[in-house]
Amino acid sequence: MAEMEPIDREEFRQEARAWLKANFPPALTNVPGLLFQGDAHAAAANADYQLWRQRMTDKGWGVPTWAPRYGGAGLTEAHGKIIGEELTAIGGFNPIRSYGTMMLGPTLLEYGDEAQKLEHLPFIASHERRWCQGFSEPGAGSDLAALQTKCIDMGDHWLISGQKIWTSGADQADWCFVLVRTDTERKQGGISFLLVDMQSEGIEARPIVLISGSTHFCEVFFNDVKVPKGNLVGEVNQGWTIAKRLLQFERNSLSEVKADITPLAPLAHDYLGTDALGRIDSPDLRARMVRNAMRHEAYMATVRRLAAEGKNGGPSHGVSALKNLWSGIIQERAELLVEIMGADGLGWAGDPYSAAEKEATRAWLHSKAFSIYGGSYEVQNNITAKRTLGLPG
Amino acid sequence: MAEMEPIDREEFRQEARAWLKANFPPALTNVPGLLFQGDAHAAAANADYQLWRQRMTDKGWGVPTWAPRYGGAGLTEAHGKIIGEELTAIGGFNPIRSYGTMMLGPTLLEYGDEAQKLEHLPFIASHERRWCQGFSEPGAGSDLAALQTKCIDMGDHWLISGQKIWTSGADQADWCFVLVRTDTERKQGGISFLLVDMQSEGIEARPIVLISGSTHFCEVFFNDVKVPKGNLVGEVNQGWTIAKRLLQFERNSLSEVKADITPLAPLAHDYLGTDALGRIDSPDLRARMVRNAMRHEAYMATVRRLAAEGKNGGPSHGVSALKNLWSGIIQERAELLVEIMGADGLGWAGDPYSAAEKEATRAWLHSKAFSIYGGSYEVQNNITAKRTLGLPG
Amino acid sequence: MAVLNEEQTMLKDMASQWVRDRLPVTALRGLYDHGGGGLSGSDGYDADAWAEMAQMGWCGIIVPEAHGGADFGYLSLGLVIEELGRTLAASPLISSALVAASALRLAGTQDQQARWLPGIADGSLIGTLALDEGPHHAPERTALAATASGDGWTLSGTKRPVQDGMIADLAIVAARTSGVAGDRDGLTLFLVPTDSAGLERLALDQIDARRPAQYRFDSVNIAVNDVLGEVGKAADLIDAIRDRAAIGMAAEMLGSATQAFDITLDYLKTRVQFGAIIGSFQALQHRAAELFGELQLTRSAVETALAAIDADDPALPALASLAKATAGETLHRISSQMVQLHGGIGMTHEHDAGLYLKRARVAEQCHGSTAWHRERWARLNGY
Amino acid sequence: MAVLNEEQTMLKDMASQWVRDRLPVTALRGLYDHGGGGLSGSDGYDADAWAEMAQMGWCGIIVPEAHGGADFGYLSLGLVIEELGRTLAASPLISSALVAASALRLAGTQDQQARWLPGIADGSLIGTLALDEGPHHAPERTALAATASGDGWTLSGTKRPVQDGMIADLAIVAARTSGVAGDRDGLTLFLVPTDSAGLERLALDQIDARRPAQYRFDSVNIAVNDVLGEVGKAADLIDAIRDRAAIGMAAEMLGSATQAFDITLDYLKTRVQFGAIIGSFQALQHRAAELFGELQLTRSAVETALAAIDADDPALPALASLAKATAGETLHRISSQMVQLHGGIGMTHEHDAGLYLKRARVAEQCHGSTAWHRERWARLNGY
Repeated sequence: MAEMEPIDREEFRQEARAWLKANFPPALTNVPGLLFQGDAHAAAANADYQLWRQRMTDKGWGVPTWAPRYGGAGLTEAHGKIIGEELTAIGGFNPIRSYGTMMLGPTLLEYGDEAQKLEHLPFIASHERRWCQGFSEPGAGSDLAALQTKCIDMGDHWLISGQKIWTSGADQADWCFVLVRTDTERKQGGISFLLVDMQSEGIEARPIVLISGSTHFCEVFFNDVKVPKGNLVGEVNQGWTIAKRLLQFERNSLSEVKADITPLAPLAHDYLGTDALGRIDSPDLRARMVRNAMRHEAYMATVRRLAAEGKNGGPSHGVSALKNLWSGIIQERAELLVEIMGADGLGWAGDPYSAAEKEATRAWLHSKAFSIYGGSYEVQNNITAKRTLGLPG
Repeated sequence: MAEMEPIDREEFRQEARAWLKANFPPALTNVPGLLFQGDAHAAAANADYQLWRQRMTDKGWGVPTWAPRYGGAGLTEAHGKIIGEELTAIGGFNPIRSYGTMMLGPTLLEYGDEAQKLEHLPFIASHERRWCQGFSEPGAGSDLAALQTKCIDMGDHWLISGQKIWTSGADQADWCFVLVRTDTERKQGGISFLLVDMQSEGIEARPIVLISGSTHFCEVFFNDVKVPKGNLVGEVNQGWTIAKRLLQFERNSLSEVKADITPLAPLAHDYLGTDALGRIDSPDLRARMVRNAMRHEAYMATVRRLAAEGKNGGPSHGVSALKNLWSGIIQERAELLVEIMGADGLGWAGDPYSAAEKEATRAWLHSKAFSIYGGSYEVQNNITAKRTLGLPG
Repeated sequence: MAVLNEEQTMLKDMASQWVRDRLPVTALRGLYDHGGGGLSGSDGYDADAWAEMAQMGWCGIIVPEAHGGADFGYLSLGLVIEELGRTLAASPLISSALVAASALRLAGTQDQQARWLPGIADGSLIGTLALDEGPHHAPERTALAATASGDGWTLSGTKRPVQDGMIADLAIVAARTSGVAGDRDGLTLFLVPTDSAGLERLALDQIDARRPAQYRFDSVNIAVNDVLGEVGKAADLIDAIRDRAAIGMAAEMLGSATQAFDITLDYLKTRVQFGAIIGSFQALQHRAAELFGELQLTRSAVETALAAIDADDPALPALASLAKATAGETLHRISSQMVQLHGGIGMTHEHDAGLYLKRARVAEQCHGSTAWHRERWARLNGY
Repeated sequence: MAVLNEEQTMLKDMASQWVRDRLPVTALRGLYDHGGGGLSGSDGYDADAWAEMAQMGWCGIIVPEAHGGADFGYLSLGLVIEELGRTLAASPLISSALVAASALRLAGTQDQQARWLPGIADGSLIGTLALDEGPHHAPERTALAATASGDGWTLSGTKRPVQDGMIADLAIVAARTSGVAGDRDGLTLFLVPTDSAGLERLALDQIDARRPAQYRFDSVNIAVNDVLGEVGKAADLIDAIRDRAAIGMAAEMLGSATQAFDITLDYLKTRVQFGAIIGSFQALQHRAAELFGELQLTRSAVETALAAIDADDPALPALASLAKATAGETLHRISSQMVQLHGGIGMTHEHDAGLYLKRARVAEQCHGSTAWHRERWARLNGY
């Protein structure tokens, strides 16, 4: 894809700025988009959000680089980046962003047939269909390829049975992309990739209560669920290859997550006081805060560096190492925040704890998942050792 | 072995105190015994040491629990402990203590025949024969059983050829206990344990210069060295069992090593200054010092606890875990000491650096070996995981 | 394990058995709402189980025989607390039988001891310490005001969190009789029945399903006889009580850490991934080996500190901080690794890992945090 | 790697090649006595190699073109320094071409620049900074006294360690013209030829085989024109020079850490124990993976700081401390693991691991230790 000329870039920026200013509902300014992305009820109930979603759908700017026949605007990545920057500048968010746009969409574009693309992409581009990911199983966590969900070819349809777990938002999803076993003789080579309508008979999604109280993840049970033959993506037994590609899109989207860099220092002065030398009055905790904050800065510099290198065609390996740095730094930060709050960081509910305190407590509990999901800390280290460093075994 | 009655204990303590007072040369008070243990020249040149060695030899108190025919005093361990305590109380040391008393002696007592015991133990008990340990080889470090030193049965003698490494004091030793390969088909099961006179033809010991400047360790080359048949300890191919037992004695003697607990705080105030709140004026370094000092205290408490439990027949597993705690804590402490000294902790030689500074610098460099010798950090963790914790594989 | 005498061994075995039968982790789960917080309306403990504990004499372990106790020492009480910690058993044993009893033993007059200790010893009365006022332990910053009034005192101000505060009958309250927040001089302890007029209690819904409380004192009148120790000179006494409390909490954490480690080790020995028992992966083996080493240090620090109370060791303050900080760090690491090594299932409220994690953070914070005790140890040792 | 332009890529490649050919680790070994210390009588560098470096223009990379340099920026100089760090190449490049040149660029008058910079740029003259007086970096504690005398100044006192002090021709000396040790006010920088009467130099035998020096000033007379910057107001200037020095040292450490990691990784791929290549053991794989992650952070911190000098970024002070502290900790870990993972052979003077370990500790200490820069970063960020 050709780079934009600087002059075109500036012109498009002006155009984007004007359109966004005219169309983004001011009531949504600085409202976190994740709220609607993760909660279908909140999305349905909010008229501003619905208006904004519709406008972006019509404009095709939720997925600006997709072709217009798939609901996109047919623009370059450079255009997309400018739209994103201008959106951020006005405290806005992309109302179309979803598992569908970040993971399934790019995967279908690569592996789907034209019928599948036309059937699904426009509804992803309008955020009218919510997707969930049926990968992990109780016996297949880090070792994803050990999955056992059965899929039998019944001639005119597929019949699937089994249990998935850690399926985000399955209770609210319209469709699910599922990894199933079509060959029990081969491990990776016996997996296929199916698109399943969550309204199909025989599917039950049960929310899991996490230690943070969140019920975002579900168990999904498939009991002799019939799936049309045309819902197979790619070839039979090609599912592992497709899934690996999809997980790459997931990792890329994770590494885009802006690490929260609100400095903890002012909060620490409030909660812990200041000593005669102007320091946070808890030397041991302060030393750990400083260390974490410095690592956080170096991490942010690393994200910027790798982005710049990637743009210049330089090396872009080391995503696994990056994920482990990120999870470690963010988890420690979440713990430090709770530790700064002391006894006030230990509340679950009720007025005696401020909203910020309760949010910090739950965020800390939630952060424990960062080194588990999307490839555990241990699996990422294995990948770094073998793929990036070339160690044997 | 029966416990001593308290009344006997007190009586013996008085007796020991009186004899030591009368016989320990005052000039040796607080002189580190390791000086003579590690350096034959220093030992030979010091008349006080020689006098002290002779008196302890005659008394049999260098190895108090050994039978008198082997040069000991035939006492119980309780007596031995009292002698040790009284010796410490007057700033004295055991002039007989050596690799011979700590490792080979106990091993011969268990596995040697009577002729071997009578031939060697009295000379160990008088510290007239220095022993060294020929175990490791360049290709057999952590994986000791991979050793390749050849040993061929020539009918009336053994013929050995090969190379040993990390042999402490080999250039000063009179004898060496050596692990040799008598069967190339089996790994552990093809190893034998030989006693070798270092004066034998075909032996060359070359000191290795360590990063700390120490030349205590040697490479030892065996070129068709003839060894009498009677110098085999135990059975042919039983060497691995004997060696494991000997290494247990080594580990026990290591865990006896008193960890230096001179507090670093006063020194740190001198080198780094004190802030307005009376704290060592380097918050990050101070936090690490405190953490290390606390771990050190907890470690010392652990040594005392395990000793008390052992005496009461309680569990005594976990030596490998203890070794790793010890090496980690002592290495960090050695680094902290150098860090406290700042630029003055970076000198190698010359008057601009004090003797204490130069000693600290070399001790830090030397400490790097603690997690390598006597079973590396990694090997100890493997042992803890498998033997103590029962993890598989 | 410390070297125990026969009675101590019996006590420990009994506690171990009883806790597993009567207050396993599922009992704690009963105090949780299904969504993960404390059950609404719960008292944060099981009153029937508490009665059984009292029946077994655990509430009187450190109480002198003259006041209905066994005078059996802190090491013995620590053994029981450690066992309770294994299953995260929720009870006011530390607050009452250790902390309140210690306060009365250390500074109570004959009359005060005679009035309160028998009830503590037989479990019919629950005592607690009302010391902290802010999110961080800082006794010298006590601001709750005690003003002389008639021949007694009037207390006004707020305490929070008060451990087991909703079920306590007696609160030992630190107040300021002179000076300003920040002074060590001017602190006084008061024995305050929690049904005193003007004392309002509010339950705190905490992540560990316990129910600490916020106490609001609105001109609560205290008789002159209810001063514990000397007026205005309580700072050292508070330190002595808090040190015992911290050591008790460390004993609980030792039990929790040991059990969390054991559960995790079992999981490592059974869970299969990539065709192998995950405990055969060397990276996990080494992690387990290192945690085992930390547990060794923790046990030594805790048992040494408990024995130091019994021996009236002058090194007690430093040993208390060593025990609390070491246990805090170890439990922090092990409870975090318990979640990590269990993977996704460890993130669910249904699994016990989260319960260990949550209690761990509360215990780390209670009676002086890990950071607080590290700094105290540093000061005591001239750093 | 930062994104480089064509000239920078060429410079880096050239430096990489030259260093490997001309100053491999064996060259450093030549400066060591066989027993492990610095070779007696050595200057701590290779004068011929230095001449070649000068020939290639490296000494003038940040010197303005008007004074014989290339004015090619700190990022470019950092690339060369990083390559030198890979083989532990001993040279006064940081002291002279970075530190002294920076001082003159930042505060030199036209005359001062014209007098000193051309020599620095062509390598015929070696400059250095004489700042520290005690074992720890603490500019505000400077005590070396400068007293006004006639129309100049007289210096008396001691500096130690002065990096490359035995071979330096020009020392930029921090002295106190007023106030007392501890004050930021009252510091002044002087340009002092090292052959000045009254200046006595003593070589220090350091573990890294370099030769820093102790300078003893016994009434050394300085002309009024040799004051660098403003009299009594040098504190900020000293910070600015030291920040550049620290970033240069961090670039060297990045190179050393990268190479130490590469050497160790190679060893992991070849050494066999227990019938397997040791790099196949998962515990070592994970350790390598974690060290690789730390290297990533370090590279980012160093390159960001170098670019910040060139961009005159107001965040430079914090970025300098971030780079120095991050590089310090990473090199500390990697050099220690280099010894550990090589096992016994890594403990011998014959192997290179010890050379990396020793240089690492010197570099960590130089121009503000890791601990010093952490605290500075903390203060700058309000902790």
